[in-house]
Amino acid sequence: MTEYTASEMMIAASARELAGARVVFVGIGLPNIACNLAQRTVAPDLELVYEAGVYGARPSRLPLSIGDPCLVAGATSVVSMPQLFQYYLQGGLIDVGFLGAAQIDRYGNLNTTVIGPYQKPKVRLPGSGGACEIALLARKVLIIARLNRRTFVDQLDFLTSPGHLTGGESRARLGDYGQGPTAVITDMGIFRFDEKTREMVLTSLHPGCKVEAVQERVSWPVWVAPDLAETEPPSPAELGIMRQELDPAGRYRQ
Amino acid sequence: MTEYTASEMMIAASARELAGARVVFVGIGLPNIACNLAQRTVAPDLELVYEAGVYGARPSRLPLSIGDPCLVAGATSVVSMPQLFQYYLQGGLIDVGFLGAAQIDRYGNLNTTVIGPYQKPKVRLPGSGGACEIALLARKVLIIARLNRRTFVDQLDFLTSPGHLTGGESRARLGDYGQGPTAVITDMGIFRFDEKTREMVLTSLHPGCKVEAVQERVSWPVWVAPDLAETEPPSPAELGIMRQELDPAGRYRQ
Amino acid sequence: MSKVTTMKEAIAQLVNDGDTLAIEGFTHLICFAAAHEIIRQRKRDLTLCRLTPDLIYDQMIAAGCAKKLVFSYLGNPGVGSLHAVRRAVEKGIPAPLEVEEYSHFGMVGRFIAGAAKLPFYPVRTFAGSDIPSANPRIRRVDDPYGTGQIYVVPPLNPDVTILHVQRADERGNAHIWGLMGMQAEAAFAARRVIIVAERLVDEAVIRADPNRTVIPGLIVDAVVHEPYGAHPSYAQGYYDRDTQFYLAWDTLSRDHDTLLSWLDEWVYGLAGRAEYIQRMGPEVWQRLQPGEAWSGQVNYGQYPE
Amino acid sequence: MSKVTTMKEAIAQLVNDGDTLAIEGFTHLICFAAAHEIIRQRKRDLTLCRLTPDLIYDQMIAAGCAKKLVFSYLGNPGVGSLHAVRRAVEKGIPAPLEVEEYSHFGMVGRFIAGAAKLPFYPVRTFAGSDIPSANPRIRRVDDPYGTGQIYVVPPLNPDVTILHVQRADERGNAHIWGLMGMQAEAAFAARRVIIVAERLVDEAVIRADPNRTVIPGLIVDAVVHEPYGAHPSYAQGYYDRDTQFYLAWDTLSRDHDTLLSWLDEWVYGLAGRAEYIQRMGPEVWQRLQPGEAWSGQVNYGQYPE
Repeated sequence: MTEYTASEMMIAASARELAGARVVFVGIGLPNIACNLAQRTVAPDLELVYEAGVYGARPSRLPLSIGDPCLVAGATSVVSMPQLFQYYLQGGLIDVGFLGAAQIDRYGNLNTTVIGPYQKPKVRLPGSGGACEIALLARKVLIIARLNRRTFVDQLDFLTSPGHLTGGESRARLGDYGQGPTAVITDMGIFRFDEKTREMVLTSLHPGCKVEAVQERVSWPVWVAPDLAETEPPSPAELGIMRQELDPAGRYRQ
Repeated sequence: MTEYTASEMMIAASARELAGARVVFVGIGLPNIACNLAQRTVAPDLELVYEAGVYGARPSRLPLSIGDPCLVAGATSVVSMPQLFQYYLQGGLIDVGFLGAAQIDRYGNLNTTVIGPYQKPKVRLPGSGGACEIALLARKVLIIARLNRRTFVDQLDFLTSPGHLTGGESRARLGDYGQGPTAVITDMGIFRFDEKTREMVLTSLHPGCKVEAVQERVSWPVWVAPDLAETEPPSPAELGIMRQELDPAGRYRQ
Repeated sequence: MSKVTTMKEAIAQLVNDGDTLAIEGFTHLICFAAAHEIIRQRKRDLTLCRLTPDLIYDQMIAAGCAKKLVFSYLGNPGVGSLHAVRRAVEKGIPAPLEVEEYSHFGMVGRFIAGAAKLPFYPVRTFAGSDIPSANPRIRRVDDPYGTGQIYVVPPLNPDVTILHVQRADERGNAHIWGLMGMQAEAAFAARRVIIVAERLVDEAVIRADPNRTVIPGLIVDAVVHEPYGAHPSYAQGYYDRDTQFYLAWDTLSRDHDTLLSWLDEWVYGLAGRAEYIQRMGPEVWQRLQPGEAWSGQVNYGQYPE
Repeated sequence: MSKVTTMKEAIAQLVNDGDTLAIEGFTHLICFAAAHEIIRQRKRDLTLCRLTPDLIYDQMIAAGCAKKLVFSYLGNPGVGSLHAVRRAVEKGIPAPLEVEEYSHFGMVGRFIAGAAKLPFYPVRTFAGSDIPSANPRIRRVDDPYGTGQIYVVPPLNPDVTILHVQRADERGNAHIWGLMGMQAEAAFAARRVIIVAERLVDEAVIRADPNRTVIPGLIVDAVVHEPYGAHPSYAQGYYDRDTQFYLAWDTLSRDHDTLLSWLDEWVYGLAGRAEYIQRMGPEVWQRLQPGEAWSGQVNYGQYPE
C-alpha cells in the first residue's frame, strides 16, 4: 500500500468534493493544492478565483500568499477588490468556498476573531478577512480543519463566519444566501450536516482511524452516520500529481 | 470694431465664467468650445472631465459626440461610467457643470424631459442624461440658452434638473449638494441669481442689446440689476482662438 | 471549450420574445450587428435597456421589436432627436411604447446593483427633480448614520446582455479599451451574455494583459466574430464613429416609411453583417480607418520557483 | 505643474499627528518606504486603515505611531500572526490600541462609500455573524423594494492615502497593473493623496494608455520617486515579493525589543530609502528580479479632422 500523510488525505478528500463544481474561491495552503488537484482529476473545467482579484491564474510556483505576483502573470483576468467582492462573490458566481478556523462548533459556525472576550482577548486571531462573506455568499462551503478539542468546541468565543447557526431552519431564515457548509474535512474523517438538524455527522473515517479517536478530539457528543464509510485513500495518481506537480518541495505534506 | 456672432459672444462670456475654476464637466457644443477657450485664456490650469468618462482629453478635432474616439486617444485617464459618476461627480471633484434646457424658469430649474403632460407628451425631449446629477453635484452650474418665450417659461412642464427650486432657502434644504446655477448666459445678456430670493436678475447686456428685447423673450417680469453692465465683447484674441484653433469650420459660429 | 457561434445562432438561441435586453456601450462599441439580427429574426415584446437608446434602439423600436424602453437619455448624440422613439411615445407608431426613465446616474446605479446582486443602489441625485414622481421605482431610504434620506434605484438584471468588444478568445474572455461605459456591469448583471468581437484571438493574447480583461469568459454564453459589427458606432483603434451616418439618420428617420425602406434595404434585405459590409463599400471603411497610436507595453514579469 | 518632492518633505507636509491614514495595497504595492519615513518622523496618534495591516502596520504600531487600527484581516499572509499588533491589542505594548473591525467586504464597502461620498454602503454580508455586535458602526437599513434588511457600512475618508504605483508623471497621473486592491477607492476617498512611484515618466507614457491610469493627477497632492519603495511587498514586473523577509519577520517580531532593534537598524538608523536599498545589498534585488512577460500593445488610433 502506498504511504501518505494526513495532509495528503485531506487534500485528496477536498479535491473530490469539487466534482461537478464550476467555480471555486481559492485560498492559500491545502485548499490551493486541493483545487489544483481537482482540476487535474475530478473537475477538469473547474475555474479558480483567488480572493486577491485573480480569475484563471496559472501559477508558475506554489505561492506563499494569496496576492503573489505569480498568480497575476498569465492570468485570464485581474480585477479590483470592489469588482471581486461585488460582481464575483456577491454576484453569485462562486460555487464553492473553502474555510478554516480556530474554533468550529457542531453547526459549522466558525471563529477566526478572538479567543476569550472580544474586548479583552486572550488571543487576538486574524479576524474575518473575506471569510464571513464567503460563508454567506458561496453556494456551498467546505471546511478544512485538523481535529482537536481546542478547535472543535462546544461554544464559540466569537461567531465570525456563519455556518448553520443554531441548526434547523435558522440559516435559511437569514435570507437569500448560499447553503452554508456541506462538509468538514479533517485529518481523521469527514463530517457532513444532517438535513434536518444541520448538526455535524461523521460520515466517513479515513483508513486506520477510529470513531473513539475522533470523539476524543471533539468537544460535543459526535453523531455517527449509520452507514459510516471508510474514506478512499489517496490514489497513486492523486499522490503523483500532488508530489510531482503541485507541491514538489513538500511544503504542505506534513 | 471686430464683428462677431451671438454664439461667439455666448462662448466668450461662458469661458470668462470659468476664471478660477479648477475642474469642469464638459458637454458638447458651445460648452466644449467655451472650456477649451478658457484653458487658453482665463483658466490655463483648468482640467476637463467629459461625461463619457474621459479626464484630460486632447481632442485632435471638434467632436460631434461626447463619446467620440478623438477624446479618448491621448487622454490622461479613461474610466467606466460607475467611476465617473461616483468618484468624480458625486465625489465632489467637479467645480463647474454646464447645462442647457428646453425650458428654464426664473429660479434656474430646467426641463429636458417633456413638453405637455408626462404620460401623454406633446413633445418627448431627451430626458435627463446626466443633467439632474450635474445640477445637484457640481459645485456650481452655468446655464447656456438662447432667449425666447418658449424656453424662458413661467412654469416648467417638468422639472428635470433642480436649480433654486422655489427660491430662497428651498435648495439649501435639499441637503449637501452644490450651490446650483450661478449664471445664465444667453445670446442677449447674462443673468445671475439674487442672493436672497434666488430669482434670476439681468446683470449684463451684450453690446447692442436692450432690456426691452430681453423682456419680450422672457415669460416672467425680468428683474434688472441696478448696476446693469454691458458685456465686454469677444476680444480679438478670444475670436482668434475660437476661429483658428477651436472651430475652424465654424460649426458653432451661428 | 469554444463558445464561438454565428450571430444568427446566438440570437436564435439566446434572445427570446419578451426578454429584457441590454445592448450596452456608451457611444463606443454599440453592437448594431446584433440589433439587425434581432430585427431580422422579428423578435417581439422586448424590454430594451440602455443609458442612451441611440440609433440602435431607434431602429429596433421602428421595426416593432420592443414593448418597453428603460433609459436615461433619448437623443441622437450631437444631432438631435430619436425620431422613431418619439413617434412611438408621442403617437404610438408603429406601436405604443412603455417608458421607464432614470437619469444616467440612476441607470448606472441600476446596473451596478444588478451586477452586485444588491436589492437597491443609493445615488445622491433626483433630489428636487420630478423624475421620481414620474417613476415610482425610484425610492428613498433613511441613512442610519443620520444624514437624512437618500434616493435608491432597484437592480437591473437583463435576461440577455450583448456587448461588442475589440478582441476576445473563444471562451469569451474579452479585452476592451477606450470608453468603458457600463460594459462590465451590464455583463455581470445579465442572466445570459453574448460577446461580439472585432477579432478572435488566442487566449495567450488575453493572458498577456489580464488587467485589460473587462469581461471574463466565466459569464459568457456565446462568442460571435463580427468585424465592423458596431458600425455606425465605433471600436476604438479599429474604425471611427460614422458621424455622417448619425447626421443622415436624422433626416431619413423623420418619416416612418422612409425608415422602413432603410430597414428593408440594410437589414431585412441582407443575410448578415458580411453583406452589410460589402454593401457599404470599401470607401466607407477606408474613410473610417484611424491612424495608429499604440499603448506601449508593461511588464507583468516571470516568476519561476 | 510638478508635484514631485522627496518622501521626507511629503510626509512632513501632508501627514499630521492624529490623522486617519491609509497606506493601501492588497499584498501588492504596499508602500513601506512611506511607513518608514512616518516612523522616522515619529508621527503619533494615527488611525491606521487597511484591509490587511500586514507587516507595514505591525512596524508602525510597534514604533508607537498608532492609536487605532481599522482593518479586516490581521495576519502575516501565508505565515501567521502579526505579533506587534497582537502585543498591542492583548497586552498594551508599546501602548493600548483601539481596533475597529470589519470583514474584507465591509472595508471594501467603506472605501467605496468614501470615494463616492455616499452616506453608507450596502453589503450582503455580516448576517448571522457576531461582527456587527462587536462594531456598532455596522448598521442595517430596510430595502424599500421589500427584500428585508441589509447591512450597511459607513464611508471611510482618510485624511491621507499613500499609494505605491509602478509609474507616474510629475502631476501624479499613475499607471498600475497587477493586483488593483482598493487603490482607486482609497485615493478618491482621501482628503490628501501621496503617490510613490517606481518610475517617474513623461506624461506621454501615461497618455499612450489612458485606460491604465488608475489614479488621476487631479486628486494627487505629492509625487515621490522611490524605487523599491514597496519592499518587502512587491511591484508587479519590477521586483518580486520577498517571501524570505515575510518568513523572517515572524521570528524577529515575536519579541518587542528585537523588533525595536530591527527598527533602529533599518529605519531610525537610515536617512531614507536609498540607504535601505544599499544596506539590503545587490544580491537581494538580484534575487527578487523577475523575468520579462510583456503585455502586448493595443491601438488607440489617431483621429484627424
